[in-house]
Amino acid sequence: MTKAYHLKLGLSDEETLNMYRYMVLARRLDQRMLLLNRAGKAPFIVSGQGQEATQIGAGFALDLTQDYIAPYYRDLGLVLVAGMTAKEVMLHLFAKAEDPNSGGRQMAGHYGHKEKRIITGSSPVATQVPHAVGFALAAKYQKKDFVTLTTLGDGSTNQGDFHEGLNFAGVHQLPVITLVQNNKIAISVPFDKQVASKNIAIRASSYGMPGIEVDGNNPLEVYEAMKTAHERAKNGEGPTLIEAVVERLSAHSSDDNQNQYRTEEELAESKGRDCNLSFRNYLIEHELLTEEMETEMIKVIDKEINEATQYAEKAPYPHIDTINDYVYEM
Amino acid sequence: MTKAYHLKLGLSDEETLNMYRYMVLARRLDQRMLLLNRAGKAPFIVSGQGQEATQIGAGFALDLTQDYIAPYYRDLGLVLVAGMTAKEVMLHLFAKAEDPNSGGRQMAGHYGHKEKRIITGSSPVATQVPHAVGFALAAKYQKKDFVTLTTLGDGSTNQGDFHEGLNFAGVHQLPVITLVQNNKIAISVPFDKQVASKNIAIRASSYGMPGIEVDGNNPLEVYEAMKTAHERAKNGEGPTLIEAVVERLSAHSSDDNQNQYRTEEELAESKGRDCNLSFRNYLIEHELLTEEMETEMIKVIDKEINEATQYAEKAPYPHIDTINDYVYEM
Amino acid sequence: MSEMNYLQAITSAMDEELEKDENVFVFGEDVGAKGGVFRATDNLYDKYGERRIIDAPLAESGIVGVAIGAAMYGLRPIAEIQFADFILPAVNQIISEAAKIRYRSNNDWNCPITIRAPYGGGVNGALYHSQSLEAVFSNQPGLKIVVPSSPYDAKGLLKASIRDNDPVLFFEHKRAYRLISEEIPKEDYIIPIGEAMVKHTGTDVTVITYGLCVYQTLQVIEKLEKEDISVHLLDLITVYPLDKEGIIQAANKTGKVLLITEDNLEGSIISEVSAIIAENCLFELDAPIKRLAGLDVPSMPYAAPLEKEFMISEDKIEEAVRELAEF
Amino acid sequence: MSEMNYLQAITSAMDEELEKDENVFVFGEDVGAKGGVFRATDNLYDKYGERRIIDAPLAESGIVGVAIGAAMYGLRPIAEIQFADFILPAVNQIISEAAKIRYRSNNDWNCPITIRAPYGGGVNGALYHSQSLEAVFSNQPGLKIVVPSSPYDAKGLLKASIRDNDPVLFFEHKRAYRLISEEIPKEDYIIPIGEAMVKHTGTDVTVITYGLCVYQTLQVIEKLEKEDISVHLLDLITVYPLDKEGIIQAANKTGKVLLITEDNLEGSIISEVSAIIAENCLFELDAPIKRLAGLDVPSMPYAAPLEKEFMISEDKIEEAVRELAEF
Ligand SMILES: Cc1ncc(C[n+]2csc(CCOP(=O)(O)OP(=O)(O)O)c2C)c(N)n1
Ligand SMILES: Cc1ncc(C[n+]2csc(CCOP(=O)(O)OP(=O)(O)O)c2C)c(N)n1
Ligand SMILES: [Mg+2]
Ligand SMILES: [Mg+2]
Repeated sequence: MTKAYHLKLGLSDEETLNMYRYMVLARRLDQRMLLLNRAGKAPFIVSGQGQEATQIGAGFALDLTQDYIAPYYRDLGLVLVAGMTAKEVMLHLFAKAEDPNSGGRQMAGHYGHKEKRIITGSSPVATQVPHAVGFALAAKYQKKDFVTLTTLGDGSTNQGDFHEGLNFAGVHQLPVITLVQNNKIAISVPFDKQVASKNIAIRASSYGMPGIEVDGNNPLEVYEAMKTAHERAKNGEGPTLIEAVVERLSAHSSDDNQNQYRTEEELAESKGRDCNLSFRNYLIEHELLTEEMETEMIKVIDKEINEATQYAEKAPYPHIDTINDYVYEM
Repeated sequence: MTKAYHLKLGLSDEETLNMYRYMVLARRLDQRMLLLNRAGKAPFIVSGQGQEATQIGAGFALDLTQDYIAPYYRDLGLVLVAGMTAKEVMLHLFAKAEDPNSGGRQMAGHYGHKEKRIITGSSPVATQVPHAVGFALAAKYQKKDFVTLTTLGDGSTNQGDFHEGLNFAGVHQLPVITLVQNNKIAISVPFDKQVASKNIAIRASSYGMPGIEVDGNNPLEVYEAMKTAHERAKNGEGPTLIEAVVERLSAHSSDDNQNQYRTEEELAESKGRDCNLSFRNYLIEHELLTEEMETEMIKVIDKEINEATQYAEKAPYPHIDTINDYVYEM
Repeated sequence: MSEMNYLQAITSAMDEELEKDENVFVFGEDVGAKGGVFRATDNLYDKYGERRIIDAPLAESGIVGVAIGAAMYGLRPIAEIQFADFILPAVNQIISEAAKIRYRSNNDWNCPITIRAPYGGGVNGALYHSQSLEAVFSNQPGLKIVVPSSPYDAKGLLKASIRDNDPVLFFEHKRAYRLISEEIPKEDYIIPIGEAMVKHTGTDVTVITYGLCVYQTLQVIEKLEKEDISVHLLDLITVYPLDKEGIIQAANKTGKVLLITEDNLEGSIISEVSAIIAENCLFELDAPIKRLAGLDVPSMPYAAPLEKEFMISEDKIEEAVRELAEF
Repeated sequence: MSEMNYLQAITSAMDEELEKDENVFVFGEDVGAKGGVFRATDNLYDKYGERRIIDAPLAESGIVGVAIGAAMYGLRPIAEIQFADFILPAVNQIISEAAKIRYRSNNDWNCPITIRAPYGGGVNGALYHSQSLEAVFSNQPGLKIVVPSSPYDAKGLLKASIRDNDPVLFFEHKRAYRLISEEIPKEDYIIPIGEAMVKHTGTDVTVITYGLCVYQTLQVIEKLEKEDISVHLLDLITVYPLDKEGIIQAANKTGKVLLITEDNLEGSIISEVSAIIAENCLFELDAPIKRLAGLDVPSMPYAAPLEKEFMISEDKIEEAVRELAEF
């Protein structure tokens, strides 16, 4: 029998199982947030369902003691790996004072946490790409060997900031990894009406860096590509563009209804490629996971989510007297 | 003896000679404008010396009865082919009321002439790229078969507007040709500090269109690539990106001193690749041009330039009472 | 006549102009099959097809730039920016290009583009889905900026914008979309750009404002009338360039002026309104020119109590009017 | 002390801050070997090398965006925009990002970036090398906008900007670069951001302005003093957010206020100044608040007579002061 893929990559059984645990946590947290939204308790959520494998595979390839990430709004899985807790996510969802991302100032999905080296993000897409490149410039400037990872969607690669940021990274061969989560749609606009190139990876050739397309439904494939890119970055060999082809299992956001623009077949097909299911099968096949283990895992996760929800729901909003704080340094 | 290149391309001897006549006109007009600047008669000029072959080769491939061009500031050669006269250029240089480009409102090199289908341009680089794409969209929308040509410099391909414009052209397969005049420098910043890709043509792969690199010192090579692109555009086969590698024989503009950042060797090498000289040799070699013919040609051209200069110098400035005109439709 | 809300009025203006003029087309993110994230282009894709209702790639500078090109050629693009907050990547195309095309070419070229953008707060939109962005563009001759306050106005103004031969930024208040309804005539009509409109005549206090704040002020007026506080209300409608004459007349009418905007105070549209009054009506004024505006913080936070704290409300307007009336 | 022009003062401020703080670096188009198109970074490349004086690709949004990233990390970038006119492609990074980073992260992150940009006309720059762009940004809490009027101020303010822990837009008037010289102390000094400065005390008329217009007004003051017209001159220095107290005091000083900007009139910085005065000083005013500004055309044309017609001049200032004095 050939060696299992994860072992070939140098991932222990335990680490691999831990990947899955994060995927389940991200999925169930996301589902809970959607429920809370439907129950009228949270005005907005933007879901990452179907993109967990990519986000968590990528996160596992980082050196979390020093690397920086500039995530995008679907990156629940990634920020969890980076150290954000379910409680912090829920505090953010409910816009409570204790929310470490924004103190209740930003909509759900707008991450930022300096202590965990999560760079604060905004809503206009792709602005984080030059920021990540700026962090990479700082690494080179200060001769440090941390790596910066930024992520964005396929549609967002059409923004000028993607082009300008990556060109700079290429000219200066900076230690930055750009991970495009290609779910083949941007709100309602499908890939072929959105992106003129045959895929996203090929855009790397405009920037003098390798461009790698991977199956984003497989966290191990993403991990592998990320590890290579991470090595390159650390060794001063410059930036990498990775395209992970993923599924968007839910609507664009809680404000969207994807039946307006996607057929039932398309949605069913997408569901058939659910990364959590396929990775679960992999783990079972390789005897890393049993039904009992999973039941236990889910129990622990749900407890965490329940506690997080309860805590965050009860937590106070920021006081209105704080509204003028921190426009400038105080 | 094999057939001469221009004949293979279907260009008659006369047309080929006419190309050269435009190259000489553009060169001598440019030189005169520089002299006028040095003499304190014109505050600013941006020179196109070294890029005539590309501009004129490109212009000859157009259908001037219907095609549109969105040129950039160095495109003296191109706008001459499009029908602008030396007199009009001089009126523009001196910012006189009769200037058809802007009525004396814009700096030299900011072309625009609706009757001749030259789209009005501005100073911020690359903004004309989406405009040209918009004209191409209009062609498709109205089922007309005109083609739109836009040009820009190598450095300017780093702007977001280049990326966003070309992506749209690629998605909709629009009849637009983007001609990058790569003189391997942007003011003082050399290509390798400016552009991360190995050349400009490869950037076409980001936009689902062919990217062609040609020797921009040879007007026939540019003509050939342009003709192919023009055919494709007319046949509904979509956009093309052409990179013409050219020389910038003069400083960036009359405000610049290139000795600050270019070595003497570099400048001498560049001079050695003067397109007007090499094309002259080609014509002499193929017995299309004699010294006498050239002397006569220059005489006629210089007369035109002299008359244009005299006329434009004497022409009145726009009246100050017109300063508020045409902010909006009147 | 038929009852329409602000959003339907906008859709029907586009529908009628698309019907009337083959050169009109709609261009923006998700405007096609989805009908726009606010459904402003609902059904237009089915009716006019993908040639005329064009889903754009996610690239605002490209959207505006391509639309400018098409407009220079002679088409009449209606470009939709999904949220006004996302107009910022297109600022260069709007200010350097659209605004200056006629002037720089000495009238040789022009740019008949309409850019629609949903703006404003009170919709749980937080920092990046709530902003008022009109002030960013209100120092740019060559542009016109229109902000309708009612369905009737929205329809007539959008039609006027589409037919205008110069670029128009058309800001639509998101909260107004479904909040405000009224009867709209079936016949074609336009409302001229550039003219402020008196929306209520009164004698004690003049309120000058635009957008959703007009609606909010009208509610307050109704209430205060019962107490014999009489308010004169001017709706600016076109916030750039401003209707100077209309402003001067309205200010002189009562001598007590309250200016309102949902935008941050400093550097907002109402600053210019105040300057016009201070230049022209000084000796008619009985009280300092009062301004009521959003807070000078980057934009309204997400947390409900903070959003409320930021937003203009009927209570805040009422209090400000009373203060002036008693001055 | 040594005599320096405005440009040299700026170069020397950067030089000293580069020397003092290893985290300071310069980033922009042609700032390296060429030393900048205006030579503001002259010799810095030779002195500090390509690690700290970085030639950027031609992409303003990228320049500002990359600098923002480096600033969030903890470096102190000085980004140069070659001409203020070309800051427009970077508006999204400046307004959506730099201005909002501290607020949106509830003080977790901050963005100590300085963006230098040469602005202003009277240099044969035509529409796209002459503009005053400060008003585009003067409605954005989180930003600071500084416009120095003299070499001494320029040096002290640029140093303060570089050391500031929030984003600062630093607009330098191109015509001032070589026009204005003065003695500059050898010692390190800074001038605080946010405070307007009285540049001349007087009793008849208050002039409030900034940038090159301060210099022009000083020339006029000298002339008018001989005729016993006494002018009080306030230099705004920080045009956003404005020094309200300083403005109110200066307006009250004489009760006759002339506001000057080289920018287009409508929606300019002086509109806000006027609104502040109209809100706070109404009963101290002896004359309407007068504004002198560039014309409301897209920008100044190239043809010399038209550029002159657009520009603020000493003659225009003198006439306006006289009118007010006689009011
Ligand atoms: C500059 C800008 N324009 C528009 C939007 C509105 N918007 C939010 S997400 C989105 C689609 C993004 O698609 P993609 O990049 O493919 O990412 P996905 O959501 O599919 O993960 C749009 C248009 C925005 N946030 N920013
Ligand atoms: C947006 C913008 N930024 C900066 C400038 C100033 N500028 C004018 S030309 C130029 C260099 C252009 O280089 P390239 O595109 O290679 O064209 P070339 O001049 O070499 O033909 C620069 C930086 C500008 N015009 N527009
Ligand atoms: Mg997508
Ligand atoms: Mg070049």
